[in-house]
Amino acid sequence: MGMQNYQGFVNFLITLLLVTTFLIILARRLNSVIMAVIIQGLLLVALSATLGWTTGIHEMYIAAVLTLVVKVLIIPVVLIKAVNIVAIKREVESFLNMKMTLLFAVCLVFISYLATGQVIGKGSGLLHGALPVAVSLMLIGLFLMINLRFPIMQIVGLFVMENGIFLAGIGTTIGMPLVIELGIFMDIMVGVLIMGVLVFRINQSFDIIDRKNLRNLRG
Amino acid sequence: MLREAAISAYQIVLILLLAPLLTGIIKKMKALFQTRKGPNIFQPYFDLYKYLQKESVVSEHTSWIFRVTPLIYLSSMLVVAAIVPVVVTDSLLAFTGDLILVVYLFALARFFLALAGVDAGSAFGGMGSSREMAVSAIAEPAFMLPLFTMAVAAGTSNLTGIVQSVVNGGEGVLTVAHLMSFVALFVVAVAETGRIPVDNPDTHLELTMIHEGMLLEYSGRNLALLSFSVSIKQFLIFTLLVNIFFPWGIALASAGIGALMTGTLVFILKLIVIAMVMAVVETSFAKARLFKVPDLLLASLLIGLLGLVSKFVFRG
Amino acid sequence: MPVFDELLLIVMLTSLLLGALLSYVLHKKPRLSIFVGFTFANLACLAGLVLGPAILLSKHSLDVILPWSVFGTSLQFSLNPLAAFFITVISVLSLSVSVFSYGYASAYIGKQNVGVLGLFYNLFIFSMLALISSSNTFMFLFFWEVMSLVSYFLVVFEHQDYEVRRAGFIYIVMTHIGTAFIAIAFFLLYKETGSYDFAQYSSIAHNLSPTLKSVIFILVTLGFGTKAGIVPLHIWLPKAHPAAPSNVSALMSGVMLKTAIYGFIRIAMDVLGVGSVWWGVLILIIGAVSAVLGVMYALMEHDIKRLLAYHSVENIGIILLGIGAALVFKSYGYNNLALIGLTAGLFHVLNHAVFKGLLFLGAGAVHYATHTRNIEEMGGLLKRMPWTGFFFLIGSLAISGIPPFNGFASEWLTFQALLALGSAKLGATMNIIGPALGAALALTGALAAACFVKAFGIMFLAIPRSVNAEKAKEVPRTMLVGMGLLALLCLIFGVMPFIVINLLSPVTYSLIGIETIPLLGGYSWLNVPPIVGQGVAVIKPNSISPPMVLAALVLSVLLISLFIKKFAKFSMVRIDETWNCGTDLTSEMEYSATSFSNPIRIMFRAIFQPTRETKKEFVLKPYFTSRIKSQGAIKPFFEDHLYRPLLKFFLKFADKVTALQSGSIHLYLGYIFATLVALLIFAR
Amino acid sequence: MPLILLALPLAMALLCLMVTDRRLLGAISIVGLATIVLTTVLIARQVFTGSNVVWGQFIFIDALSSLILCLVGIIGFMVALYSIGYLDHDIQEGQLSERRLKYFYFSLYIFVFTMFLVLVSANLGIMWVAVEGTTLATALLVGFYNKRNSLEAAWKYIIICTVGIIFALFGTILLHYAAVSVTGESGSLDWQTLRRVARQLDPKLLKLAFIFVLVGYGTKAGLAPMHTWLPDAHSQAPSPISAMLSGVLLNCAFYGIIRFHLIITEALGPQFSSNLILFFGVLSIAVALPFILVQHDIKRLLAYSSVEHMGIIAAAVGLGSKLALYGAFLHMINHALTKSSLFFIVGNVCQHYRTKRIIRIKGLVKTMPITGPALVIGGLAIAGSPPFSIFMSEFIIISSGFAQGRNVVSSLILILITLIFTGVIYATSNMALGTPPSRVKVGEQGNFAVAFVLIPLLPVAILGVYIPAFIQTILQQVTAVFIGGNQ
Repeated sequence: MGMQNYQGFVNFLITLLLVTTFLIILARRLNSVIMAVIIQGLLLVALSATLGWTTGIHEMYIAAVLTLVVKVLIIPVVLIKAVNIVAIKREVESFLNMKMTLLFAVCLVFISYLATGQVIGKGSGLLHGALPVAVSLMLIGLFLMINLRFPIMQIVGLFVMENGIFLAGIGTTIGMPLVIELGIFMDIMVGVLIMGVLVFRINQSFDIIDRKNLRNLRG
Repeated sequence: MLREAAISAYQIVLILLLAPLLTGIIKKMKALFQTRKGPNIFQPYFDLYKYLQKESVVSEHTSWIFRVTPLIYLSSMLVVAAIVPVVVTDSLLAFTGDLILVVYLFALARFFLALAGVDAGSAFGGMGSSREMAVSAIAEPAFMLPLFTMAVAAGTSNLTGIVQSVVNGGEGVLTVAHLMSFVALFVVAVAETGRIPVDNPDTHLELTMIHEGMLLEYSGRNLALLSFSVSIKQFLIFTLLVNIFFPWGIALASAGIGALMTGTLVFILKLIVIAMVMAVVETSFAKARLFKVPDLLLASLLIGLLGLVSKFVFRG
Repeated sequence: MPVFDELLLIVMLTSLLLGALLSYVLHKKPRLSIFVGFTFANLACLAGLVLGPAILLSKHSLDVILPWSVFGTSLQFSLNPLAAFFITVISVLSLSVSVFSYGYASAYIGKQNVGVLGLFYNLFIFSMLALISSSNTFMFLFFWEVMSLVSYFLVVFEHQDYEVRRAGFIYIVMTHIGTAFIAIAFFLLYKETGSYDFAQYSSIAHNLSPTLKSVIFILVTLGFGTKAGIVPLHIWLPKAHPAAPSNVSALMSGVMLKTAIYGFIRIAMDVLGVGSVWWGVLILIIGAVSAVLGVMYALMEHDIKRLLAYHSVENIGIILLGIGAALVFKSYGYNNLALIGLTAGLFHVLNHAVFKGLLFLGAGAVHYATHTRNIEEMGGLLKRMPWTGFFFLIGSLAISGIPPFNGFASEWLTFQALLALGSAKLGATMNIIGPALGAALALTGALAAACFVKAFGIMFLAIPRSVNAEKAKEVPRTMLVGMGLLALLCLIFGVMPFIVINLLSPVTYSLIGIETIPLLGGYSWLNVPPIVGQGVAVIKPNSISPPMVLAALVLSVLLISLFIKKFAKFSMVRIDETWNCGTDLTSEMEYSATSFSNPIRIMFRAIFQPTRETKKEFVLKPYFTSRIKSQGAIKPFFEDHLYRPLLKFFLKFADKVTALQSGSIHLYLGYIFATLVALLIFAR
Repeated sequence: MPLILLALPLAMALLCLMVTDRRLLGAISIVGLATIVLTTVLIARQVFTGSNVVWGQFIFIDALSSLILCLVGIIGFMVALYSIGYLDHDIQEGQLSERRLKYFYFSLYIFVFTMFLVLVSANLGIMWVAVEGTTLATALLVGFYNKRNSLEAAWKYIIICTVGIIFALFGTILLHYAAVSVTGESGSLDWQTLRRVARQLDPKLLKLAFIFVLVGYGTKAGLAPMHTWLPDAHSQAPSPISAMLSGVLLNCAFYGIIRFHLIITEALGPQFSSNLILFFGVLSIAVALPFILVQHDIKRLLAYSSVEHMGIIAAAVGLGSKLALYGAFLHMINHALTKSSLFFIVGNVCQHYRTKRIIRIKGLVKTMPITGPALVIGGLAIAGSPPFSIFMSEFIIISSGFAQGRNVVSSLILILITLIFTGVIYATSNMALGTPPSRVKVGEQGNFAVAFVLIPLLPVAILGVYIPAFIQTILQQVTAVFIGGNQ
């Protein structure tokens, strides 16, 4: 229907998602990371709302609301609480330096385009932009988890990956069936809660050095 | 049948009679080479008689092994004597035994003698046994390899068969292989009979002796039996050496009295030659150190192996 | 008759299982447990002793199919002549050992759980018998592994000792790796035929490609060779045998190693049919190396059971010499000559079982009486344990290949097989290898004799070297009966080898299509067919007549005794001290086992690489030495140069790899990441 | 019926939350799981005697799922029984407070529920949700002791598994995308429908989807090199939970891979996914080897052995012939039984000796007259020696490999298994034999603990020499699932 008209806007939103991901990479303070996470959540809300508007599928609105609740409200709140309780130093610590991190992230984006290039045929419309970005988000999310030190940052990485999935889901097929969508949201929510609990407990029983690395179990 | 039995019995009696004499002859020759007068060549007979007249003293620590050893030693020598062809190609027990049996009967005798050496508990006996078993361990393959070469040529390990095959001028007679095998066996014969440079039969010195150490505790009739057996063993080994490699002149199984007599004569001549060679060797070499002996035997083994190889590779 | 045979087989197997079960159940009452356990074992062995020869004499195989199946393969026992022969061997030895065990096991009461011993002992015999009777590869592997396991438990029976545990571990590892090779060989056969049945295999031999055949041959050589203890795969053997209780060592050495020979013959001669010449040559070389090195290492041992264990390596080598010769002849198509080698090998299988069993039982008896296995602490036992000593002497003579005992008979045949290699028309290489290996066998025999002069002389003769040896007493009667039985067999098989040759007739017929009897002579003879080799007309066939030799020996002994009686002046002997240069003889002055083997250690120093350490304790100055302590050892060549580096490499490698699991979650996520990226790049 | 299956564990979970009394909790859990076992058996009976169980749009149970259902039920039941004694002991030792007991049972039931959901759902999306659910349900169980190491393990467990599972979700989405144009919205994730229409789907997309799913579920199934969470989680969780994780959870995750594998095979032919699965299978066996050889911690050793055995199952599924599949699922049964019993045994041992370090445990046959020998038997069984059942299944798998002519791979598997055998035997024999340390007293951990050491070993021993007809039928039907694509 009106899909074509909004293509440009959607593509813009998708590009912004990628940009926010780079923001997360570049942020050096925990608070700004969380801000970027919130922005990314908001972008997803906007994206699903737009798609709902253009396609006329009402389920997309439900997805938008759920995203708003889970990704913009609950998870950031948990994260902020966790940061407040746990982190003494508010800086982000990574294994690689900034330049290398950026280089890697760019490479990952490149690989994503390469990997998805073959499957996207001509005239795939929305997908054309969404799938590579989704894969990029996932890979970069994972890369963040590998690269950043604090347990909390791993939750952030996971969150970025989730966003990638979400993008892939709505980008490729305008959403999964509703039941599944609900299930996924619940899983994410419970998952983050449990992680929060664990972070809290780890904080209680480990000192700062150990907390960074968590390397007692080996071999 | 009866005739064959008689001929074989003649051979055995010949061995029993001539064995001490051979020892005497070698001693005499050695003495002559060393420009000594030397003992009577019948001295070994006198010795044996003397031993028989003496009381036998046995150590309190010994077991029955010590007492049965002389019996077993002598009887295994007797069985070998019945197998080896001496003046006739055939012998009493030729049908039941072959060169492998001969070697293993020697081993039987040696096994018991070595045990007897240990039995009294004295260090000399143990040392003798230990050295005897060590030397014989290397001597055994060196002893068997030349014999095998001959056996393979004859297609049988039966001694009569081998001797006859050589007499008949079968393949490989008087070739390089044949001579090399002879040399190899000669070296081993020196070791097996306990002669210089491997052992010194005339001394009881701790540093040099091998064989005599085991006999140290024996006396009287036991010593007589053992000395007798030892000279028989020496005689048999020389017989093997002579008859397998140079059997010409030996009487054939079907031969008459005349051939038998010539056979005997030729055999004795050959023995004397061997005795002479042995005496020359003993006078011109010094007793080797115990741990040089393996080198000697190894050399013999290698010569034997070369003989074997040349037999098949060079057809010579 | 077949019904009767079937019944016997079932009785044999079930009574072992019953024995195992009952002796474990009764472990609270050790005496009863021992009695019940070993009685059932004896029962089974008696059944086997009837069954084996019955099948061999009837010349028909026996097939028993039980109503039981797992994934398509039925539980089928099938006894062909070869299997029947091995059943006989196992039964003969197990019978004597089980009789021996009545007395021997009672020594464990109060120390170890004899119920467990009975359990595993019975299962051990069971697994060997079942393995031999298996009709398909699945069952074979199954029982093979059960046998390894059960014997492992027997090895670690006295597991409180660290050395025992270590020995057991090395044993189970080696044997398990060997099994892997066997399994691969079996799977390859399965792939070719789609069947696990041995019966199906024998017809496919000519369809296999030569390469595949050779691969399978190599695999079974390695696999069965590990179990049989060929050099250099033997290292478990001298460790495991001493660790086990002596009755078990007797079985392990006497018959368990033979199951490997059985498997090897089964595959290499029965299934694979005619092979390349180099197969036989390989086996010959392995045999010679094992024989010579086995006996050499044995000479350096002063632990009687380790010594005997090394002799197992030696004797397996001798067996393989016979079988290798047979393989060579078979590949040339000279089946009538292959007969000699095969008969020699199989005969030696039986003989080794008998005399090695006897020797291990003897060692067990001595251990029972003196509580030590170190021969340096024995001495003078012949007076204290006359029967044990006598039997041990017979075993020593037999294992040294000395007539008129059984070792000689089979070694003689082996010699003949090797000589036949020399004189048959096989080309120069074979002709040289044959006699040269004959010389190696001669060396082996002579060294074995040296070793047993040492063992018997130091253990049983002269003055006791320790208090334990001085206090030793003759062992209980059951143990003597067990040993006596075997000693008798040593003599019987040595003097009347035709009994065994006769039994082997159907075996050789099934393997190479020729019966033993017409060629290997009639009664009382051990003949070898004349070889028309190098164009020489053979005048005399090779033959010996052991009964005649024995008769001649006995006759000469009688004659000499008569002679002595007649001519010696003193009929009495005087008992006196040993002459010791005028001092009193004490046990410290005796020649020890170490000094006995010293000349050989020095002569073969290139092989042994002996090391020596001397420590001096002195007062004031080195000139006034108060004590000298000297310690010698030989270098375990294969452990130093093969196994230890291999193990080190493995552990080092494993250590390196375990660094991958370093505990860092970042690294772990990295693995996932890398896997994914790699798959994205490569897998599409 | 399937509804009961799902509702029962949920209800029990809630019930457990309301109870604090130790005895009552135990009783409830036994009764609950007994009922659940009964239900699974009834369902399995229905499936194996006649028809697949279908309920509505979302539930479909065929032979494959009901086999694993039964395993979950049976192992779960044994775990419930074993837990009583085990937890009692922990409480007496002061390791746990009685208050927290109910959370244990609550999580256990949720765990069972999520696994059931994985197995019964006809929809790949729901299946995904359920698999993620298993992670969430067990994460807190892994960290149940609240000690540093167990928290670390739980943390790694949840992070790594969640990451993995996200990839699986992405794969699912890709599949959904590929299918939606063919099947329409409703059937796009229904694996039966997908399998039917598989040939019409875009092969490139399918390949991509499978790669993601393999990495994703592979992480959860413990395939190397994504297995890294496994030794940590298995060694730190309470032993009954380790048994559950090792015995059935891995199978459930692998079940996910199989479902995708079936679809992909239908679409692309057997090469692509089979070879990938085979590769990861063999890799897992190979990776487990060095860790088993130089392992210090007995529970970690068992965990790596799980990696190995999942590798074997995967390799067998990858080989894919009828015989191989038969072997694979026989192996699945065998491994579940053997491994859970081993975790019970080791649970007893570790409680008795108060250590998990192999080197400090000695002379078990003396100190624990039943558990000690059981450890030896279990070790031998898991290492694949007869007369135990794993020997049988490994024999079948490897011989099927040879039968296909894949000599090199099969030989490799055989050799790896052989080497692993040495590691396992080294550890178990060192623990079982020898002279026990003097501080350890002689005695078992109570009748309950001992009984459940032995009960799973019994079928292990029996299956080694005899496979009853009904199991053969079951296995044949499971194998048939792989063959009939278009039914």
